[in-house]
Amino acid sequence: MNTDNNKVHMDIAHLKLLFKKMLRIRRFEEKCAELYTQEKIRGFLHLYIGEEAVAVGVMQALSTNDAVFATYREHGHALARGLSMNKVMAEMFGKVTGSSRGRGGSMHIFDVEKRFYGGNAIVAGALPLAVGLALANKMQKKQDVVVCFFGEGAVAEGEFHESLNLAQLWQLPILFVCENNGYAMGTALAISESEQHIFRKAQSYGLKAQAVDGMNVVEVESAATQYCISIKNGDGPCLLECNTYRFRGHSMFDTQLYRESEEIEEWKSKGPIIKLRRWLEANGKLDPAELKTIEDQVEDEINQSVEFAQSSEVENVSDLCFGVYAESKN
Amino acid sequence: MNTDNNKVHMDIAHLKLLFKKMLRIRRFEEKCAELYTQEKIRGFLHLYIGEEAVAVGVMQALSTNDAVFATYREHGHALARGLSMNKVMAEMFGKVTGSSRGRGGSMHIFDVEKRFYGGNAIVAGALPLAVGLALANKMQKKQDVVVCFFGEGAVAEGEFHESLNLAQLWQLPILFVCENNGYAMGTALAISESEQHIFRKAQSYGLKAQAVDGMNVVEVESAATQYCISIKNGDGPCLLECNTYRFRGHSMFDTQLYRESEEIEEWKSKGPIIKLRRWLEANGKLDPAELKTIEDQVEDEINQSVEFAQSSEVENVSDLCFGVYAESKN
Amino acid sequence: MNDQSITYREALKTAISEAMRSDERVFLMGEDVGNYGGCYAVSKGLSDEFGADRVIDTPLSESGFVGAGIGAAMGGMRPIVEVMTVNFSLLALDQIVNNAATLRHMSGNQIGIPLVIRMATGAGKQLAAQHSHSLENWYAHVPGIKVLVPSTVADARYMLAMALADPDPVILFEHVMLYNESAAIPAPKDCPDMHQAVVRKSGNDISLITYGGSLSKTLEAAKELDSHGISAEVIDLRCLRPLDTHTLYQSVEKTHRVLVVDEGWRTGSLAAEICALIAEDCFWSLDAPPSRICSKEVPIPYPQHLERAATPQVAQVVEAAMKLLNREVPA
Amino acid sequence: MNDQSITYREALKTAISEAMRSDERVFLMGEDVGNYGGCYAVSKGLSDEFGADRVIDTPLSESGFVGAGIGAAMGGMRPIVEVMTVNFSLLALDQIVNNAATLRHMSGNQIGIPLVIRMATGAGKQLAAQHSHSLENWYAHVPGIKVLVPSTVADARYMLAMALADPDPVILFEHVMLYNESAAIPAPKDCPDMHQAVVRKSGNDISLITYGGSLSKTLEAAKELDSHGISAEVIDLRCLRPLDTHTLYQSVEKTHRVLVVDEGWRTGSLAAEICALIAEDCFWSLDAPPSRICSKEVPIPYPQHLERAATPQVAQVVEAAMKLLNREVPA
Ligand SMILES: Cc1ncc(C[n+]2csc(CCOP(=O)(O)OP(=O)(O)O)c2C)c(N)n1
Ligand SMILES: Cc1ncc(C[n+]2csc(CCOP(=O)(O)OP(=O)(O)O)c2C)c(N)n1
Ligand SMILES: [Mg+2]
Ligand SMILES: [Mg+2]
Repeated sequence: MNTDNNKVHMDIAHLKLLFKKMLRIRRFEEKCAELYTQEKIRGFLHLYIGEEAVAVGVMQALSTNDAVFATYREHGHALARGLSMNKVMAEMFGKVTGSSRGRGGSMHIFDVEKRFYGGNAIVAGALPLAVGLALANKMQKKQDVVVCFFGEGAVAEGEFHESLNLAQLWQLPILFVCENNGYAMGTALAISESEQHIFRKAQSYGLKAQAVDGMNVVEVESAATQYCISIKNGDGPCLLECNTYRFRGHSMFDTQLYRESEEIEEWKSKGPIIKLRRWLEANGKLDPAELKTIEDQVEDEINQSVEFAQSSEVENVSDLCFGVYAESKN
Repeated sequence: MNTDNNKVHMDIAHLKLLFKKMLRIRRFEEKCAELYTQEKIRGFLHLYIGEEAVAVGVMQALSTNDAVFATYREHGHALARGLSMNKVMAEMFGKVTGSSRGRGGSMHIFDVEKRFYGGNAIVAGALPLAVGLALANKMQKKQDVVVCFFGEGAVAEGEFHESLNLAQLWQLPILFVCENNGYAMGTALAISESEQHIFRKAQSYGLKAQAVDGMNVVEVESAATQYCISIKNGDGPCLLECNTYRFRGHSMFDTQLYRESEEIEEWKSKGPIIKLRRWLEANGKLDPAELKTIEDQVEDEINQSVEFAQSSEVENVSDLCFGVYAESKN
Repeated sequence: MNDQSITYREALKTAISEAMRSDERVFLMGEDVGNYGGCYAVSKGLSDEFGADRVIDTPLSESGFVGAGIGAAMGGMRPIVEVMTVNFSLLALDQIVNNAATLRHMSGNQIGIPLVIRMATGAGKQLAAQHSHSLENWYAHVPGIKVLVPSTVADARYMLAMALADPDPVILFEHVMLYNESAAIPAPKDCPDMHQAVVRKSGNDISLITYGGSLSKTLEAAKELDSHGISAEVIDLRCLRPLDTHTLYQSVEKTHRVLVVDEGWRTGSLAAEICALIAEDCFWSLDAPPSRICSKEVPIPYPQHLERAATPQVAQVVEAAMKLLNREVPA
Repeated sequence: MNDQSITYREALKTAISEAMRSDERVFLMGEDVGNYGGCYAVSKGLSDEFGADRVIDTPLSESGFVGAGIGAAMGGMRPIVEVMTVNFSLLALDQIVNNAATLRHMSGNQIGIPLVIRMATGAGKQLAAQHSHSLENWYAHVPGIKVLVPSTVADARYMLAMALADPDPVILFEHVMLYNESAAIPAPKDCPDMHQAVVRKSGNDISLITYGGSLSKTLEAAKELDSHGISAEVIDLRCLRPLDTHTLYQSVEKTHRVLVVDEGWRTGSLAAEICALIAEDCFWSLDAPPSRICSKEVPIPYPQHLERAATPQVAQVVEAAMKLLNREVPA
């Protein structure tokens, strides 16, 4: 993607890239769901299916030195940020070759080289951290942006409030991305917020903020790009509210009593991947052969990652306490 | 004070009552400062001097069954709410005749009969409690209002955010009163809030909110009265921002390096007591004799309270653990 | 009462609905207790019976809604507040410690907080370092609150009512590995008072003291010890604050040896308190050092083999007990 | 170094300014550390020297700014975060326990948090139940962090630099009654490593183990015991996590008796951990039960006589020590 006079130009190649990135996440997660039922992946597994446009769109706007904080629903973010799929899959398996040596599992994927700071399973727990990293950047006169993803459920936590105030007060280089999928577990937004427009809440702290269609990857990318430019420009923090939906349950345990299947189906028909695919197809830019090639490439990568994870070793029990402190036995 | 068609009518007698109530707090606190230097009162002592119009104005709007939560700067609130001065003074002395049997001291004055729920020394710590009491009222279909006082410093805490959201979401009968005296200890509002109009912050949650001149007791009373009517009417929570100033340091330890004495002097000249006295005098409603009578009555009451506190007993050491649990030795 | 088996989860639900039916001041509040049915499905269906006004889904605001629970208790209600897990309760700890635990004393006994806070605790579900910890000992440290740990289905069934009848704040811990356990329920009169520790198996050679998720492991270890000819007494603390030292001391006076099994991290664990108490008060009865099996000092890791290695296991208990009795440990 | 006396407060300030001068990554952040000069006046004047960008006055947002300190440490800075008192630190506990303490392990050793958090602790100033508690033991329970307690002016002067040099998060507790204490400062090389416990007075009859605000009381008690012909050894723990058990055990092997003095509430106190450790590991050396003097289990009350009664005092230490030695306690 090129930006010119703060305007975003999308060409077909770029759109296809976005499509492939989203598809890669979708297929990866579908595989994870399968592996979960096979008990290869354990613990909690929170699928990002339906929300891929948010991670993919936002990550497009970032440079190598920008940093990312995410939630427990972060496989998509990790992949979009460029972590190796092998490492991510191995982490899901709890293997020593995983991105966190298997210690973290699906909720705690880290890759400091990619400036991917997890993977936080305390709702709103990463916001203050992201503020702090942005403060460090500012103090060190770095232009890098810190992006912090969180769900709309996190907005009710005191940490949201404290973090937005600090970020704006100190004019920090941070982009807050609210993934508004309408539910926090089984709690609909109307039950958790008196003001349901999250971007308006952010505006009340003085942040630049807007809501976008989180099912439209192009819209997400271009809004994130504008904001990152503004942030790097020193114009202070921003918040992007991405309206989206998760097609699956909150985690693999969720029986989804709290919503109607019609609602799910309706959102599915507006999904980010199908939307872009249809547009490309309708405009004659994606033929079945090419689609097949993409699907095959994605499938290959996923199969390889499963193979890699399966065949990897687990950490030795004798190294249980590795990494509790810096000096712990390596 | 009478209210009629939601309009407040003030007559001279009422104004004099307000004047006396404020003066009573002022003189009480001046005495406390003196007693503190004599080491009769220990611990922290946070004087309310300069802010009397807020407590007095708001309390006027309340009925017997309404409940009050305050901060560590709450002697004024306690007196305005109608606690016996003897009990309050004895509490400052740590005597068993004090409102909290001396256990709490200046920061923890309680009187459940007066529905005065303290006295909380964790900044913003009382807000969730007040929300809970309002919830109990609502669940029990009581029309009573819960009033919660806090400083503008408390607004940055996550508890402010969580409490306002809950109150509005659940449409609770609660009046938040922000005593905006411009400083949290030595931290000026501009250093602590990106949005410095507290009432606007409240509006962003959907609360009815406004700012008033906290040095004008009439203005405070009438705004609080309107809000209490609205709340009792079932129209949801409100927030009243009272702009005021503390003439003394944060506590008796404060050397006040963070502000200029000119600023203090300027505010003093706009003080709530002098303002009302001048108005009464200018309109020929308060002659020196009457003023002297009021001053004398107040002084008498204070002297008696000191006498009472001095001559009271302290709790037996053997009763140290009284009141830790309900069944603890009485 | 019949003797059909029910699960720990169902026992809790029965207790909650019973309380709500019999006392209209009782209500349930917490994240996802209503529409979702509770993160561990304890309250599934309750909102159908009692409505959203008495089974209140709160926003993600632990400090706010726990504080609101305290305030509601001050206002005459009898709230049951669910915090999903003890890990998240840190966000509400200020409200619990600085308000719930202090208000009665600080107000000179004017204010009571008849509040019950339920939370899940413990490891075993591979939920890693932000979802698996056991901090019951922290709560047991705080004067002004009481701490209960139902470790059997029967206690899950009856302890809540006792907690609700208490005039002070009670924290109730539910170990995540217990929810699916099932058992038949005794008559209410057979459930000991909530303040009492209970001898779950009597024995003469060593006292194994435990609570919560470690009880079943400890009982299993006791069984194995039996097969080695060692008669272990197993005590379930049930109430971590106040501690029923009488029952503990009685056991130690009989067995002269004690091993505490506790899923908390070792340093500063509740097990340390038990060992310290026994060392202090039963010193002359002891024939061996008071000992403990706790979790390793590591944030609980995700993979199953490491999670197991981090937390107390049956084999460790057996081995430690045998060592204390100077028996050779079988390979 | 000269041997002029300075106060504990000045020692801390010197340590902070020295660190800030020598390493531009170091900064100080907290409520009122700048314009006000610190609630206990530790940082008075520092903002004049270093400016508001390195002596950052934060809003009242404990969770927010402690979390921001963690994030800043991740970002290459060396933050010193001041939380006014341990009582308020409950608001930041989630950040400390669930982030600072876990991130290194949870990320497979990728992330380090070289962060120092300073906080005041303890009673003695009649600040009542929301300002007077001691929760050092809670922090000492948590793997992933370290806990230091400078109880002398020299330690106040030198421990901060050691804490800042540590690659992991360190919590530093300053007892409120120490700020005005003064003493001459030794040369830096004479300050033992932060992980070491130190024998503050050697003796043969009993080991008195303590830390923080209780050290001076314990030393006073030891002096009084001397006058009764009892030679007490006084050990200052200094580092509550990890514990220097070696020094403790050495002392107990010599004296065979131990009394722990700890201002925390008794149940689940750090003193319990010390007693448990010693009971477990030095059992056969002990000639008397390991014992402890702690605070009474009550939210600290305001009046002076009750505050004193609630917290450990010299006379109690003397009496308990004499009892452990079977000496008659003088009336
Ligand atoms: C502090 C805290 N409270 C509760 C939970 C349990 N929990 C995990 S995810 C979740 C819902 C969060 O919803 P949202 O922020 O909207 O993110 P989403 O899952 O929809 O992506 C809850 C309640 C938690 N992990 N942390
Ligand atoms: C949670 C918490 N943090 C810090 C403190 C220390 N403290 C006491 S009062 C205060 C300033 C509060 O300012 P504000 O809310 O404006 O009230 P004011 O004192 O001006 O009336 C601070 C920082 C505290 N008591 N509680
Ligand atoms: Mg959501
Ligand atoms: Mg203020």
